[in-house]
Amino acid sequence: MTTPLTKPSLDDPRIAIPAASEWYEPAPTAQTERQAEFLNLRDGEMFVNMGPQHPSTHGVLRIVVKVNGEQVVDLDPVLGYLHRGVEKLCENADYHQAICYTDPLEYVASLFCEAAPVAAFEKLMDVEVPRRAQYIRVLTMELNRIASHTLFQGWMALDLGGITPILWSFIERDEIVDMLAALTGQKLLYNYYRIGGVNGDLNHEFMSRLGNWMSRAAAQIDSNLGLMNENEIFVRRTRGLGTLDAATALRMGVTGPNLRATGVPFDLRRDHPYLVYPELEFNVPTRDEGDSLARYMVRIDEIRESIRIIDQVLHEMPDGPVMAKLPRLIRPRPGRAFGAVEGPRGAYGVYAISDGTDQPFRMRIHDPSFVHLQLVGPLTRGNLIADTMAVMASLDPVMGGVDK
Amino acid sequence: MVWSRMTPGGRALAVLLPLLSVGGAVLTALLVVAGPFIGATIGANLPIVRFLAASVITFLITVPVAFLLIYMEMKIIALMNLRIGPDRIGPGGAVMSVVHGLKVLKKEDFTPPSVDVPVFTLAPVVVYLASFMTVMVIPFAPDLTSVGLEFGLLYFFAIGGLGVVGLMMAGWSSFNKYSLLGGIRAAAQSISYEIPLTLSVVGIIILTGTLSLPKIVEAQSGSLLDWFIFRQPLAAIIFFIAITAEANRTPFDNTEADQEIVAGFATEYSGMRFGFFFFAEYVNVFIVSALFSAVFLGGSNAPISLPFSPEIVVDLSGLGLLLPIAAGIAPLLGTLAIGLPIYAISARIKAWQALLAGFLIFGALSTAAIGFWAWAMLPPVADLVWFLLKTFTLIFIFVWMRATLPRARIDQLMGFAWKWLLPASLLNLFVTAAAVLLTA
Amino acid sequence: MARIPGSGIVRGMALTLTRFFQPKKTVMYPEVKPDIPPRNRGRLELVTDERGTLKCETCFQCAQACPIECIDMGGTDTKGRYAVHWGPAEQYAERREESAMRRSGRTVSDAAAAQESSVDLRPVEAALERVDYDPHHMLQILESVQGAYGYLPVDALKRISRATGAWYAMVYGTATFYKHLTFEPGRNRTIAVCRCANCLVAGAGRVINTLSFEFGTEFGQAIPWSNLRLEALSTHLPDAPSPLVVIDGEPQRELSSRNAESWAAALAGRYAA
Amino acid sequence: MDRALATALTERFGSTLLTPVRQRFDETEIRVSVADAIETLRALHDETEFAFEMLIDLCGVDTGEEMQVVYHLSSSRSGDWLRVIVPGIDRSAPRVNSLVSLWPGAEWMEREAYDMFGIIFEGNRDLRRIYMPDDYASHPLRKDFYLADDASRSPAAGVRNMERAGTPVDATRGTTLRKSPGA
Repeated sequence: MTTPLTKPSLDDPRIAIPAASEWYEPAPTAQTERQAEFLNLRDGEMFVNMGPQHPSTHGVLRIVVKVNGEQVVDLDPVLGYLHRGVEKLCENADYHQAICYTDPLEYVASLFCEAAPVAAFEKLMDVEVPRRAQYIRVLTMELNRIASHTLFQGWMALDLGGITPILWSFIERDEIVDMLAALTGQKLLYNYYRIGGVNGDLNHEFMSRLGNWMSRAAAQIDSNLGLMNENEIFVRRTRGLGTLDAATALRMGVTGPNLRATGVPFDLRRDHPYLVYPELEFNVPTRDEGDSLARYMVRIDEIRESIRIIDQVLHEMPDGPVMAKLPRLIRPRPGRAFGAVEGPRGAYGVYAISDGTDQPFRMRIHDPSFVHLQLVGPLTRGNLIADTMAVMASLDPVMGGVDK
Repeated sequence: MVWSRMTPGGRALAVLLPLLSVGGAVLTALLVVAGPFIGATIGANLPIVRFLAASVITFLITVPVAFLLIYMEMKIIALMNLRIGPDRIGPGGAVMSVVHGLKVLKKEDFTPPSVDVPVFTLAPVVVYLASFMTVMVIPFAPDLTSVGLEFGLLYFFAIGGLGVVGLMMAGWSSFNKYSLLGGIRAAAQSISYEIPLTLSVVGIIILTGTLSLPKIVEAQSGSLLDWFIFRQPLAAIIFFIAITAEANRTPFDNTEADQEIVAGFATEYSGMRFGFFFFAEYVNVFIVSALFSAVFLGGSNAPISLPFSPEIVVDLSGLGLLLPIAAGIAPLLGTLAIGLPIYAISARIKAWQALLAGFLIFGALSTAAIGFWAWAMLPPVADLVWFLLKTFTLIFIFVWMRATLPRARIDQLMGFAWKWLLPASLLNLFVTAAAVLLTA
Repeated sequence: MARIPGSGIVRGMALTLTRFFQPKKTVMYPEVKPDIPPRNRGRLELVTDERGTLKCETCFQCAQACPIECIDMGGTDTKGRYAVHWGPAEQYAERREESAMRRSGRTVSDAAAAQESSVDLRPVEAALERVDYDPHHMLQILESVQGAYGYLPVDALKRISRATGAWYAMVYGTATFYKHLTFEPGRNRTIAVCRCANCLVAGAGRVINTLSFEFGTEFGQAIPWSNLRLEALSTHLPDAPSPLVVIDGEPQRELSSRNAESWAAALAGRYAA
Repeated sequence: MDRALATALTERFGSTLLTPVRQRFDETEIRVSVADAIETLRALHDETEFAFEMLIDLCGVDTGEEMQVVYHLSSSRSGDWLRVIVPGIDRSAPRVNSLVSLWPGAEWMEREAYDMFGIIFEGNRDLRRIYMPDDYASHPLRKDFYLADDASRSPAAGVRNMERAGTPVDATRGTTLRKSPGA
């Protein structure tokens, strides 16, 4: 008797359909001191699972929230639902291929995920990037930063229950994305930067779209912001909520807009300059409050600064090649290099070790969202369930980067 | 045999026509024989018949109203989002919500194994019942209300408050923490906002001396300034905020805040049970808007009296037999009269296109004429139009708010009710009472 | 922040109302197709020149450069022989690990298959022989392998993949899909009933009937909802009582011909709990 | 490249540095032993002449012979990245002191290093797996990781939990879960 492998049917008695009593997951056993503390329920407290399928988690995140009524007593983010083992994959790929594995990490602003490994590999190869390529990188990165921040602004409103800003944000983002698609060919995962330059020079369609957009970008974004920025409900839900002070932020390893919202003017573009940023003129916007509203406002100020940078780059763009002369097969000398760029969420870094072969021996990817997600617990303790979402939205994590 | 050569339509006719004629004859005979008896029965039990008819009509009203509101919400929010919104099914996507309703009907009605089955099953019924029972007292026009209760306002608040019991039942029986939180939020929110809601209309009750909604509408029948929104502006604001919370609309939709507690009390519901919650929500929006327009916006009173007298008396009885002949020929003549010039305008327009356009234009014109005639001849039609106009304006405002505002946090919401709305409504009550005392 | 409370809300409402009347941005998709940028790399195609001949020179550079190995080349040469082949399997096999193997859905690589097996693979060969190395009978193969070892060793899975040519992902997927297949040794337990003449006379048939009714399974098969198997005992154990039931090699002594049904029902109840 | 930083580091930590300070591009690299690691990092953070207040990255490295923990620091005083490498950690039982007392934000990065390499950070209160399931048996980024064997060792909680027969465990303690009518 042979049983051919056919399409499985749920009537097959060998397929386990759990009985109702089996649907409850067993409570996890505490493995650490901290987890034991978390799992210990006091009178009137209960656990609420937010995610992995929950309308407001950015990606596939699960947060186990210990609540007392509506009040959050403690919470424990559970990661790994999106873990792809990118670092391991990169160890098994050659240097060019590694770039397209890091590309989908932070899918909202994926140019930055390319810029960091490319920076590290260029250090390993000791190659000078042509100036035109540097300018193009700055230009595209700032565009991508604006795309990310406008989307953040809509997301933040969506997590607070406003449904309109996200769609307006997507309209703005779409214009930038279409523009970058004309330049790079892709809409989400651009895969545009190469070791030693960029893949293809600026083309006419990109430039005409860019010029078109630049003429009304600032006004349009300002107009969109009018919906939320002064809205009393929005301000009351974000002001004074999730307040982070500068000392704690530094101790927690926070970078990017979240750190600048606490009043620390730390920006890799200033403090660890890369590409042509030292030659450009721009401010590092900061706020002193450190609450959700400050984090929101810092990002909005950054959009304006980015528009300013783009303007300068377009005026100073030199002529020349966009790719350095490099062998087809990248085979750097043994060594170590750390490349970091200032992404829309903070310092995005890659630590690459070469052992002289065509594959990285070890490639460590540091994602700022990963660090910032740690803050959700300390910042929301004692607040309400609704604030968990508001604080998390204001920290702006992207789970693709967190889970790697 | 003739049958084998008949088309399906012909066969249907061949079966139906004899049946219809026989059935019609039997029915006529029955009416002739039993007519007086039926008439006498209806006459003797008029209250019961009236009640049954009113119940059926109010129940039937809620369904198209909910469909219309769902469509309005989809479309208006889409337009404000710079989208087009539903546009595929029906003109402008208008049938979209009906299709949604059908979809919900045929979806699996799943009962999770751990729920409290009787309560779980009953909860959507209670919610829907509470919202459609309140439709009964809404004064659409003078003499056009299902049940003209003397204590209509009180009935409204009492039955309207029943809905929260259903929400609590749903939240509790679902065996889900999100549902529980949603149910408790609903209870807390409804109870808190019931108080300013009720207190804000007490001023009007003092002014009019009645709880009957038709009489409150009647009290505003003078000029525009007699509307209570101008005589009691503070009460109107409080009332508006409170009904927003009562109907669980943005910015007070905490009971089903999907970013926080997934879908609140409705998390575990699917299929038509969820449909009941969904329908009840929109029927609620309609009835609170209707209540606001009845209590504060003068209900069915026209805001302006037309400068000309709309009294048109057309006596058609003099035409005699010509009337039916004219009625039969008029559409044909009208279509031709409008279609021929269109045909003559351009050579590119085909004859059938011109005729179609002529028919449509004639149809629109005659509908407008008949509507105007009805408006002029039948006062309830004009009143109903005014009432619905006000109500739908309010509904538009609700949808507009939903497209604009984020959600208030639950503690801010409760604080707002107890710290601001309640004192304000008490102040309003005090001032009104003092004014009545002093002027009396 | 506005001075008058509520003015921010009013301003927002005004903004949405103006947007209400503005032109819409929706792209009417099926009617209006979005333009694909010329640099788009989304779709692979073989380009032909103006005379209709393929421009591809089969230089394999595309397949070599493709990071996720989605480009594979194969074909026939001018004499109709299968000559051209370029695939990741040969090129990258030596430096790919099992992760890549499972991900890309191929048979086990040479490097992985070359590792010495930790278990005796003869039962696997026997099981494969029975179905003539046909991967369509995967479930049957896996079941008989599990019958032999009591679980599915990884080396056996690799061997099955190598021998049948089935993707490792498919073998692994089949093994994880069915619950009665397990990867851990020692978890499977058997209830073996002796069917010798003595036992049948003493009531083994009733025991079998009761057990297969209670467990809802056929005799000689795994019990769907647990790790138990209902089997026949090959020979009667020496000095054992006569309806003989052996659970995990342990003969059951409480059973007698009188209490056969009740004992079996109680046993089933014990495992169902 | 910040020459002054190299000089200052050599002067301050002369004896504890395992190799001379190395500099390339905008990176300065020092190596300290496991025992000195936390003290060195504390000094780098606290002393005003260094003021390395920001921990940009913490990661583990498996070289095949030994384990390393690598810290990347940033200071407001210097444009250079400071890389502190702690080499020579035993591969069979990797163990270092935790940085959580100094930078609480290192907690998750240490959890990640534990998850991927099995490096135990003493003093981290929450050292458990962060990406892989709790009952996963091995550490994926180690050079001796072999997936197929590993998969057979790990019960893969996420998948199997759905299939495993089990009684409902009372997470809320005190209330009892209702059985469904069918169960």
